[in-house]
Amino acid sequence: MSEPVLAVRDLTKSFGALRALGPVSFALRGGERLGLIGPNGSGKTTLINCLSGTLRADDGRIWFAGRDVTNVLAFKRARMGLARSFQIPKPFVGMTVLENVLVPLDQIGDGSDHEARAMAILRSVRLDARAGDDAKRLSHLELRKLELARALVGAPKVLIADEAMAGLSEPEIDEILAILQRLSEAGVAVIMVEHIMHAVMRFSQRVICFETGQLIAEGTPQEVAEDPLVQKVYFGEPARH
Amino acid sequence: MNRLVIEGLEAGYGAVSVLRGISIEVRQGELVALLGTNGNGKSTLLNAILGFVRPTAGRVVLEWDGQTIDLTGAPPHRIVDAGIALVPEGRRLAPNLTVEENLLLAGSGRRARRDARRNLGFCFETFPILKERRAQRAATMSGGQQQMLAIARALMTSPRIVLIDEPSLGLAPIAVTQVIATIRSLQATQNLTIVIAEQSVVQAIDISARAYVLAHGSILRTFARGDSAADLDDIRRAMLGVGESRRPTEAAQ
Amino acid sequence: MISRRRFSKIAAGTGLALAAPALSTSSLAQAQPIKIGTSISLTGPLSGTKNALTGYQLWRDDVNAAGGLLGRPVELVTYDDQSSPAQIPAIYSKLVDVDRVDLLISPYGAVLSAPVMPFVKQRDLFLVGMFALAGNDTVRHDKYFHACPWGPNSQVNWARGFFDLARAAGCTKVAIMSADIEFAKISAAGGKAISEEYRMSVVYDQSYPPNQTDFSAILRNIRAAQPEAVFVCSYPPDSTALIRGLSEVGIGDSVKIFGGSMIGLQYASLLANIGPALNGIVNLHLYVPEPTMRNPAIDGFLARYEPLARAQQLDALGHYVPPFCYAAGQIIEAGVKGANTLNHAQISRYLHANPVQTIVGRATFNELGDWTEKRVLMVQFRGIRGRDVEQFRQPGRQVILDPPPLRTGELVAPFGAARSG
Amino acid sequence: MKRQDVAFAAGAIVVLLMGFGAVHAVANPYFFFAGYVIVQYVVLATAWNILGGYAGYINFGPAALYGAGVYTSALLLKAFGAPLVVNIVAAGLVGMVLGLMMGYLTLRVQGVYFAIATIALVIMLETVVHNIEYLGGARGLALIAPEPPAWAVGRTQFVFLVLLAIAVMSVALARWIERSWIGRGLRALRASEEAAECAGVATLRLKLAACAVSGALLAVAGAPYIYYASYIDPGSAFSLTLGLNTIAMPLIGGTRSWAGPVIGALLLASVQQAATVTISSELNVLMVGLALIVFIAAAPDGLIGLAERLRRKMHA
Amino acid sequence: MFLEILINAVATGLLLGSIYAALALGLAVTFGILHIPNIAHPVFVVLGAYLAVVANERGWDPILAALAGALPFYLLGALFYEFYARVFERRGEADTMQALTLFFGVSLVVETALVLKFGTNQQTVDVDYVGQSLRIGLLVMPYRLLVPALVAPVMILTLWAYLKFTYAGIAIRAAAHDVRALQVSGVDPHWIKRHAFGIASVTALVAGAILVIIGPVDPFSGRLQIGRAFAVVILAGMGAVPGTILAAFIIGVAESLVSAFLNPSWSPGVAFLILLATLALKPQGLFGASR
Repeated sequence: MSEPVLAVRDLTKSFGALRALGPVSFALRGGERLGLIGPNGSGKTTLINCLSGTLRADDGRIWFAGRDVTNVLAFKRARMGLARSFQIPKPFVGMTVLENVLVPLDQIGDGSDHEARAMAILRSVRLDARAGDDAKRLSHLELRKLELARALVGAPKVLIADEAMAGLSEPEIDEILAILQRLSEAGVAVIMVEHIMHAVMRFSQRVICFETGQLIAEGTPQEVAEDPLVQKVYFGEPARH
Repeated sequence: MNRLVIEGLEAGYGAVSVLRGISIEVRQGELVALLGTNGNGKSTLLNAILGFVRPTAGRVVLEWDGQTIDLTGAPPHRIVDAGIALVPEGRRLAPNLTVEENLLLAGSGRRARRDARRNLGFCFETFPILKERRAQRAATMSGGQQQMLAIARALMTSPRIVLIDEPSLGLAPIAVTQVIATIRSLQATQNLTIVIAEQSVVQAIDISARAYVLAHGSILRTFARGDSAADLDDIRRAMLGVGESRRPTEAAQ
Repeated sequence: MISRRRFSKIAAGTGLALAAPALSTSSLAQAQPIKIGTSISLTGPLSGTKNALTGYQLWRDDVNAAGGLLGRPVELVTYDDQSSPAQIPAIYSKLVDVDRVDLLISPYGAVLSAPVMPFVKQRDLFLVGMFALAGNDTVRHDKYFHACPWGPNSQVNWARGFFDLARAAGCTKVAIMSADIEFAKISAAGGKAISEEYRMSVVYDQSYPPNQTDFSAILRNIRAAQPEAVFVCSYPPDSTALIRGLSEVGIGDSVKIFGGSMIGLQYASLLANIGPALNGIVNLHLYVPEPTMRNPAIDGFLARYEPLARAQQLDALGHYVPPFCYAAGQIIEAGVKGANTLNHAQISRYLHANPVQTIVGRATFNELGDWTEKRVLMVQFRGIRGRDVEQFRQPGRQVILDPPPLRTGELVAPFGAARSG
Repeated sequence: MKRQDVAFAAGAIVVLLMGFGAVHAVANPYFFFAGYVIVQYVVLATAWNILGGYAGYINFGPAALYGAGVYTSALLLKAFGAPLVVNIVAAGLVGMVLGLMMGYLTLRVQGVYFAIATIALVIMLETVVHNIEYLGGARGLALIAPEPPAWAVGRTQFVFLVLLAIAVMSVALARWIERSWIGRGLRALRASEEAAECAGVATLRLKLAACAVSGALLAVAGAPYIYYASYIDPGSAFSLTLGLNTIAMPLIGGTRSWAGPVIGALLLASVQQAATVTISSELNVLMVGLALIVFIAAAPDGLIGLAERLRRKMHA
Repeated sequence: MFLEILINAVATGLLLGSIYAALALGLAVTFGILHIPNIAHPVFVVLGAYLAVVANERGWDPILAALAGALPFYLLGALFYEFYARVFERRGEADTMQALTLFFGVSLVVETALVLKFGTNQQTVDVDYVGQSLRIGLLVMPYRLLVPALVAPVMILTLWAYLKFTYAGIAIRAAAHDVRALQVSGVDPHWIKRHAFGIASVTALVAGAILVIIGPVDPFSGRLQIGRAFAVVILAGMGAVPGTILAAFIIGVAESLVSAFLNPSWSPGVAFLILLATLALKPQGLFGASR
């Protein structure tokens, strides 16, 4: 077992009187494939936003790559290697696909040839043919890939894939899964937040389930799927008859 | 026969296609459930019926009182006026309006206005809590009360068919029971036609005559009351993605 | 070409000019015209002065009918400056460098002429000034001649008439108010200087934004200061609002004389609009139809202006701007004829040495090109009834109190009594 | 990529040389009076577009910064007789500070609110100038600038050349920003601030930088004005029309690249210069108004966007 | 004397405030409720003022003229929205910059049209109550301000009641927050917004009549009011109709006090200072808790 690359302890976040998250604690090991499930409104998105830094948690701590990043701004976390993709793709419209990938590369620039690196990343997700096109002209699958490509340029230690497969067809899902699989093999820890259950269950080594801001189940995919609490969350009270 | 017919409906958001050829039929007085975990297209289907999402293929047709109304691609207010009401996910109340204003607003449609008084009376009778809090702003009500209001609002439009999207979402268990009971009694006493989208398989199947299981934008299978418990279990496992399964696409074919 | 010019020169020089009208139709039409360039505020906040063009045109028609200048016809080249000083440098450069005009007339007022002054100084060009107070005081250009009778050291002196009247009425305390507009600020500064000179104490001195619509607070503050003279430096929009305020909240019994430098009370539309509320106000003007001012030339001018104004929806009275535009033309005419050349230095030398008779009076220029004699009128509105414009064409409604040689009546004071009277 | 840079640099040098040559070859000074106005518009449009076009923050009060530049320069000239170069630098610094203040506003407000706040800034500054006697208040300030250096032929030619140099530098700066990581970052945050932040873009710093650079250049555009007109007044320095034109030009040309504002400025300014002397000014303003409506309705990406669309259509 | 100045300054401020509220009312609907930054609203006010002037020349009272012109102005506003919607419909979400620029363009066109038709001269109306004042002890209130200041609250209360008690009014308020809520209720949001624009435009007409009673109006008078109107709406908290009155009172009294005790020259900055301070410190406004 390697050291945790990302860990949270007693993280909480409220919006007004509504406690959206926590307190919640968990850890992610380097290179691990973690599935994060839960119905809508269970706090998944709030958790991701707190992790990536676009939301400030009310309480609790976050460690990333051995550092306490609780008070580190989002862009710095991104530069440190905490990458995320968005549930609704947010391409930088008005820029070419290549430029989209150059944006994050710029931020961690070390002087080496950015464009070559960007092209290599685009090739790895098979977007290289569209490098010169405006991002707004991409298909949905291509947008999803662009999201991943953008997240990948910083050679991240952790990738949070927020519903990276929503709206895709089965073959397309397979393509995204393959990309994520390769990443994982390259040592990137992946948190897959997903409603497409068969994909999560297939991909994840470990699954955690959220409900009303709390972590209610944790274990292998099989264990979590069989967990009565999870079943209740998804399917309601057991039948009375 | 009065019924809502959906044929080969395809729809999505921009480049994302969500519904892939859905065909269902709802007859007057029925309570039909749409089952499936999030992201499988339940809400999109309801939104497409109501005109929020523009179908790219297929038809939505209302056959009622001898008339056949093609609702495909019509704007939502026209569809509501034709007699289809939606209790949307997240309820979508006007938070700055009072309970009564929310109800009156829904009763302002061309067809509904005639019966607005009576409908309001009926709503207050069915949901006494709403009468009690008629002057309170919708935003300040509890989740369960808001859900009641959202259902009452749908009733204000003098609907022929009510679509209810995840009524149990985000509610405390006691509120869920209450809401489900209300829906059931509405259907039973008012002979209302109801389509309910749920991921809580158990409750939904418990109250509905027929259930369609949606997976990945297609209908995985149809489930009728009286099907075996083993079948039910099967569906649950499939929905959580750990079944022996049968990837949804294969199963659908 | 040369021979024709020489011929004209000889003709003009030998008194053949008398025969010029006869020649005009044939030879004048063929002669190279003399171009006179200026910019006019046809649009923008100063577009109330756009009737300047009519003044220039009437002069041009007259001079051409009389055989032109130096035997050549006169042609006007004008552009719209949109009342914006930022437009001026390019317009005047275009007039001089592209259109190659022979002579220049300034745009209206100090703001618009300020950018022209360094230009004419640098290029050493002749310029007729229009309405700019102290327009030449900074640049001190020796080829500048003012068409308006502000008089020498005009920044201070031009409103002196008001303070002379105030002193004669025994005022010792003065209130000064001004709009945040160049012209108003300059007059207010002048007013302050004269108050000091006359040992009057300034008990109120404030400016207000140009579009002030409610003067009640200001008027109350003035009333609280109990001044005997109120020197007002306003612009058309606020002049109306201020006078309305006078009727509404009053100014107090201490005030003997009110007004001075209110721009707008020369325009027909405003006068008609305000009507009887004008009574008692003492204000500057440059021409009013009082017996001491009238002569056949100006009467004739105004008679020709009137139908044009009606047709073109210009200021119905035309007392304020157009006569001085005509006079500007007359100054050019006198200079060119007198020097018998278009040479700017010679024209200027001639004008410095000789007085010019214009329809608005005899102008003698000092070294800065200002009239040696101040001839700003202070008039008091009397007996205004209703909102008929015609009454402002009649004598006795705008009684001249100053300067003494033109006086047609005495100050009626205090202000309260003058208003009701 | 490299070749384009060389071409651009060559173009810039040619423009400067042509300007310099014209000053000596063209005797008619009107060319430079009119040219000054056009070049000034190029600077304004380019400066505005750095914030408005690249970052998508609409500064509706460019006149505030321009006016601040005009008055800073006039103040230094009046107080110390400072040379133009010093005034330009000082105006740039003042513009930068005001720009940073505006940048602070972007933390609190966005979209319409930001636009309205910038309008407020114009009125505030104008009110302040009205009440400063030393700057002439509402009366305006007439100053005679010192003699220009001999090589510049004349005063107008001199300020024209200075402004031309500023314009070339502004455009080069805008182009560099656009093509560098800064421009990419700005366009990224225009598309989505959240996604940009999560891609490691320091959005706040970039916004502040864009505000500062845009503000500085807008103010610099105003610095030589007193030398040009010899007279300034609050009405012209904080002119609504100038502000409007500044916004209209990039919109007409296209906001996404440096060439858009330049094309828009050259077009609008030349047409207006011509229109001033040919048709009535009312029609002039009417024309700008209609042009705005037509472009918003029919060509939201400006002439450049229109050209691209046509090209794509022809290829397809 | 100090007391007299103070009392009257406050009274004048309240009168002015009431009038500012009338000016801002239409904006409270279009911008505050519908979130459409209609900076052309003040120009519509000026257009209304010109209509009042024309009617007044034929002997009408400006306020009556405004009431008579309500229908054409309603249609004008509705047409204006239709145009706006058509332009931006195709593109989905309206880009703020483009919307603002569009409205700016419209302002220029309307202003210029007024200049071409009426010239730049100031226009005034001739009514009996101008020039008289109501005097109560130390208090002196010109009817020129008093009449508009009384018309304004009547108009605001009418609109408030309309928004409160009618179906359409309720729908307009609902549009402030969630268009989906309208659609689910069977209401056409497009129709409601067009209707709201029509109403806003009628308030502009009445405000124009008021404006020209207070003082002379020229084609550019609207520009002075842009900032003030936005200041009122933002200070009130977007779309809060009763709050509009209070916010306008605050600005009116602040301007009046600055005018009376500091220097009138500073008063144009007051509204903008309040606006900037609101944006910087409490962007949700005084009554904007609901957002």
